[in-house]
Amino acid sequence: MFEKFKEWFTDRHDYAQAWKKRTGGKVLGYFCTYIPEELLIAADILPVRILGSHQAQDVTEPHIFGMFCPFCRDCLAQGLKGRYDYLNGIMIAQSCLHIRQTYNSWIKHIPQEFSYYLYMPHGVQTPHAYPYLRGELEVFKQALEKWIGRSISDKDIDRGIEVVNKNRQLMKKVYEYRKQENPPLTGLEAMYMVVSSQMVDKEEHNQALEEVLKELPNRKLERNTGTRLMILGSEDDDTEFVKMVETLDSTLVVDDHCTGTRYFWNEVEIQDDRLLAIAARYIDRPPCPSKDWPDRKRFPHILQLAKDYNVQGALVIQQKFCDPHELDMPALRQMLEENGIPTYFLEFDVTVPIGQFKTRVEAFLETFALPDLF
Amino acid sequence: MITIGIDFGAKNVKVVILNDDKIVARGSALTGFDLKIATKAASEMALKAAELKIEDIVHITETGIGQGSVDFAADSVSEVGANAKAGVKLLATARTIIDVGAEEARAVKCDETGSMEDFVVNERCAAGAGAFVEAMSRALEVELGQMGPMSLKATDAVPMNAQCTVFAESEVVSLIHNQTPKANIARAIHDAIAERVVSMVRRLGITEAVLLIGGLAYDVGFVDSMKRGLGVEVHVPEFPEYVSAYGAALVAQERVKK
Amino acid sequence: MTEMKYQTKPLDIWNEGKTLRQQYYENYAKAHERGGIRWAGGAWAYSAVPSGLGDDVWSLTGEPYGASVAFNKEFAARCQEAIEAKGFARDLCAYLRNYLGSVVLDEYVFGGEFPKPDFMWTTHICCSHAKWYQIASDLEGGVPFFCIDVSTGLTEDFNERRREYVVNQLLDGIDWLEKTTGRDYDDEKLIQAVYNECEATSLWAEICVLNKTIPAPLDEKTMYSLYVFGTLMKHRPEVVAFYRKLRDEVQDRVDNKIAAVGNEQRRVITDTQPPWGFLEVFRYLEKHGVVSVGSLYTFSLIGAWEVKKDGTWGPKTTPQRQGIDIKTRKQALEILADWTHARPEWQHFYSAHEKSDLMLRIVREWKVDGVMLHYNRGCEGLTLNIAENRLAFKEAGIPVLPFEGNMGDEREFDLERTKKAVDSFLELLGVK
Amino acid sequence: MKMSKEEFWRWPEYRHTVEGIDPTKGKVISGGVDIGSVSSKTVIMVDGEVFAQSVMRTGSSSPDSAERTMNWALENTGLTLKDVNYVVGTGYGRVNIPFAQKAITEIACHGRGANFMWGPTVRTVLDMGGQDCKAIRVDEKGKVQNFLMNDKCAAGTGRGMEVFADLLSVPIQEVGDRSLAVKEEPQSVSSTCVVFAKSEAVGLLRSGWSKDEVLAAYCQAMAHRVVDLLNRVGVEKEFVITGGIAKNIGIVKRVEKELGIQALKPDQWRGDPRFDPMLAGAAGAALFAKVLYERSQG
Repeated sequence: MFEKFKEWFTDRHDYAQAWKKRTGGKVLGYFCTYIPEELLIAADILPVRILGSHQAQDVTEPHIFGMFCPFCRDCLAQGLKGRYDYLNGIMIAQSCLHIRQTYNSWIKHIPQEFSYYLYMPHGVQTPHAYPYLRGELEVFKQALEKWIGRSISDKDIDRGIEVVNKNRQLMKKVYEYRKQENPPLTGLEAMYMVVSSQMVDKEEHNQALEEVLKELPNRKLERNTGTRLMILGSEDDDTEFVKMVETLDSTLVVDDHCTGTRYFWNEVEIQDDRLLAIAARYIDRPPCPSKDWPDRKRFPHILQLAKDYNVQGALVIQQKFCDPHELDMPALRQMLEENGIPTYFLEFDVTVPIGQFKTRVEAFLETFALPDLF
Repeated sequence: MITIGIDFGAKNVKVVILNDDKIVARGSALTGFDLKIATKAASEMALKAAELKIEDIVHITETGIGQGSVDFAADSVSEVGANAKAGVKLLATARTIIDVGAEEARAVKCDETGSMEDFVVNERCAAGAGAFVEAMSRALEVELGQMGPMSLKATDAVPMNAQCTVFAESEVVSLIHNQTPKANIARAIHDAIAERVVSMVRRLGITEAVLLIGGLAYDVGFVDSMKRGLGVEVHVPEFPEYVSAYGAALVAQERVKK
Repeated sequence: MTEMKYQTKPLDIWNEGKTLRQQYYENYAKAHERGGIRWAGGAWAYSAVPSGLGDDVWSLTGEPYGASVAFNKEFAARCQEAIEAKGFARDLCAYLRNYLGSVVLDEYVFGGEFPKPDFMWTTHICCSHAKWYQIASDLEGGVPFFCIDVSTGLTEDFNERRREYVVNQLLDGIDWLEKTTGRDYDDEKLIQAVYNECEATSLWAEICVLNKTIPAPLDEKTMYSLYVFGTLMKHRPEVVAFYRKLRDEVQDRVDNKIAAVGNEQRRVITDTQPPWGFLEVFRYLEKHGVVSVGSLYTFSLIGAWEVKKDGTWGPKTTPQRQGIDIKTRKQALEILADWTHARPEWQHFYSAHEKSDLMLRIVREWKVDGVMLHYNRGCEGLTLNIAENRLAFKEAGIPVLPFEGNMGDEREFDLERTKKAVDSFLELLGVK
Repeated sequence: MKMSKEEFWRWPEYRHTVEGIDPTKGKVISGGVDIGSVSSKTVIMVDGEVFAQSVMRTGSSSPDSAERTMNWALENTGLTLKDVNYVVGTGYGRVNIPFAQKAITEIACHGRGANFMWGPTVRTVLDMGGQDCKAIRVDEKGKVQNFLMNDKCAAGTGRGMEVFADLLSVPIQEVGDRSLAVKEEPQSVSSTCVVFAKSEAVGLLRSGWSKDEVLAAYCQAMAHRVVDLLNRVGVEKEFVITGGIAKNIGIVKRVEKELGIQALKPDQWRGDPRFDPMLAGAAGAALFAKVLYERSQG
């Protein structure tokens, strides 16, 4: 039932090139999920999130200092190895320093027809962020129009908003099923679903979601749900790790990843000023920690997720050297543990040593699930 | 004119005696206990082989020593400086000389006269290249000399984390426990080091011809991994671990002529 | 080593600088005893703005405090272990760990307990900035904390709308300051602070320009202890006076050919904050007649620059010299925002080649032979794009030596390894 | 040209049978097999008392190592594998031990084993193995309350020590004592990671530091890394150290000094000097095996 998503996830490059041939449209690679997808769809562009390949590589050291996160180096390696040569353009919505460096090296060494650095504000808790981002989206829209050689009408934008909002609603409905005592889908399948949405045509993705929602009610998995876990932290599209965790008599029932709920949790609320509506959606969405100040808005949101999906424990992962998440980590773990949710911390690299991590996760599960042998 | 070059490696002290442009003797001793003893042992070994006495030596230059004690020799030269000088002597077309020892790895770019144009040293996360192979040979219960030949018999390339030797070690342990064939593990180990060394050389830029020196150049598996990683032919001179000492001896001659 | 070519003389103003710095840290610690108030924030905070609350308002800027902790190796190790025991990662900003460790230990590096600020006032441009004071606020029992988002891009992009975003936050900030401290805000004091800040930062650039001369009147390791006042209180009159006096003394050294390094034969520049242990490497370089004449970091972390009519880099013309008479609060904030967002040291947050071009300009105009890039594990903000900067120097044929270290956590600086790399670099410069 | 290579990294393997226990009289014979990244250990218990044990180097195949260490433990005890009612496997290679009925992680086993070896007052267990180190908090029954394992930069403690001993040509058993033979503690080398510490320490050797000072600097760096882990999990008395590195007095003393807490010595409670801290994991596994067997008999 989720094979389609897995296929899109695995053959992302083939899909994008086939889409180009089929539609004659432009494909735009992007970093970080604060980019306004609504406008790109309005311009008939296929937005494709650039992710790593989880393979050791030796091409990025001349460009990025080794102590920057493995994710930003892995992403740059894909560009330098020519795996994204089919992209017509590339953009970034400003968030953390590390991925910004990947964008800087990319535009310097891999020629692009179109490149754009969107000054997404960090001050998402000041009211002045709304008019500011609205202004930035206006400038971005003009740059898009110049690139595609036509204007983007309000009707186009409404269609863009409608398609992306629908995708968000449908994915949220699928996530609802994960609240059940024995969820009819695994954490791995959910990851394939959400991440594939970041790299394929949203209308096709919506159709696939509709079909899944038809079959989910009567789907029964021949596996023991076991311990209900939540997974939080930095960018994480490591399906190998998630697969391993769910072989240890446990299930990942919910997450707070930008490859998960943070990507689709809130919708654009329709209003006349379309750009302001889009700006508000990205300012009010569950924030990346680099923007979560002066107050920590993430924590009550995460606690609510943990309660709604009645989570028993939390795996808190982080890309090595990832400052935004490292800075939130102590307070986040304390908050969860004070609310009765034990946590275990893991540091990710470009490849994850499954042997060692299996021991750590298994031992974590033993602390509250081991039969009484004492 | 007879000069001596001394190279203080992490594991071994190497000595080369040069008569004009002919290497007359080589000597080596475990750095182990004490630098003075090790240097004396290595020099005596070389002098005996060349049937010479210390008095016959016109000038001694060392390399590999920090700015600390320079009391064995008249002066010192950096390893990359020595490698550049020796590299072009061993292979006239050599323009990139890569030196991988027990602890450190470095590379130098030079012109046809052997003068240095640029150099790189391994990043901290990539330290311990040579020692890593030895530690892993114990884990695989394979004799160190066999690690290279075995890795050439690999049937599959197992990718391994390239950023840190310690973590690569723990991944090897996982491969052992998943019964991955030894040949494939041996290759994964060599590829892991080669990736880090190639990563460093890319900072320098790869200008042919490439010469690989240092203790690990004996390991045919590592040389093969380096060829695949760099994508160019990799030349290995005779006695690769003596090249820095040979370079120091050459520099000693230049300094006397000046 | 190499023979002396120029006359050298220590700086007369040196001790005056030391006392000025001691006073700064004492003023903060004793603020309450003297009936004043105190705030903590980043060195890049709009430090001129809290001055409107009165003349008895003292600050403690985090990064220079982190550097002072790092200088005391034993105390720094205790701070780092204290904050790491609370679960904070070892690869976080070293200044942040030193500061927060000092708070957790409740020990002020200059003696006594850690003086708790009345409020926190900072800006956010690097990932650690806002979170630093969000965490400090928790650790110190909930100190009120206000932070302004200044991540608005390159100077050339700082248009009307982006400036309004910053100025609106500053205006909200002033209302917040009044509410938090219960004091009325005096726009006159703000205006005077803006004039001071513009003059002080322009003066520092003027001093750096004097280092274009051969021989260089100042060496970079001395400049570290001089530019620091710009990171403490660039809005204070004492700093303006100090920099005026320093400018005159350096001008005098130039006129009388007094060199920082008597045997100067090669000139280099560096980049990012140095590990304290690196001062020994500077001395080693000087033995070989190699002097560091500065860096984009020492020049423009606080210096204000503009391209002059003749196309070279010089001090930014102050509002005073442009004959601007600041009347209102909003006008003062707009001028301060334009002045602050023109800082060269902020460009690399958005573009790799902007910084490379700035550094190549310094190599040209300061007649530099080689560059030493500190791949600083303690500060990801300033090492952003550093590898691309290195490539730019290689393409321009300029010898460049990257070396690894950490400006605030000496456990990560291997002096022996660095000295060996420096030896090879000196061979490359044809000095050894 | 390679001189006869004395292997400085090799440590002594051994087996042992406890006198005065007759296994045939026992109701339950349970086994614990701990296949670590560097060493493989087996403990055979009769009704929860240690009867036989073996410690050896892990080979390149874990099922092999498991069989060899189990057979060596059983050697001339009169028992064969069939006589062992229940076996629990632990450690890296726990998943492919053919004759183990259940696999439990080394964290739970070291927690239980430490409780068995040093008694119910133990609250904090530091297990420093070949590849990873673990800081474990246990209750009075030895049940794990909370634990932390090293992050990447602190991995390779045991193996790192072997490589270091070999690099400096110092027999591994002597590293601890020699590292304490220094007049005063040298200035610490980087403790960010064992590889940095090693390359930095070797660099110091070449710039004139004495052998003992370099060993002291390395042990100190490793102790820092481990204390950092302990502080994060929070140390509560009584504190014990298990795993191979527990035998390196150079590390143990420095960890104790920095923590300000003394670790209970192995012989302090059981009065039996042969209770090797390396066997804590295998002992814990054998105790779990006994309970699991009794539970399976209903």
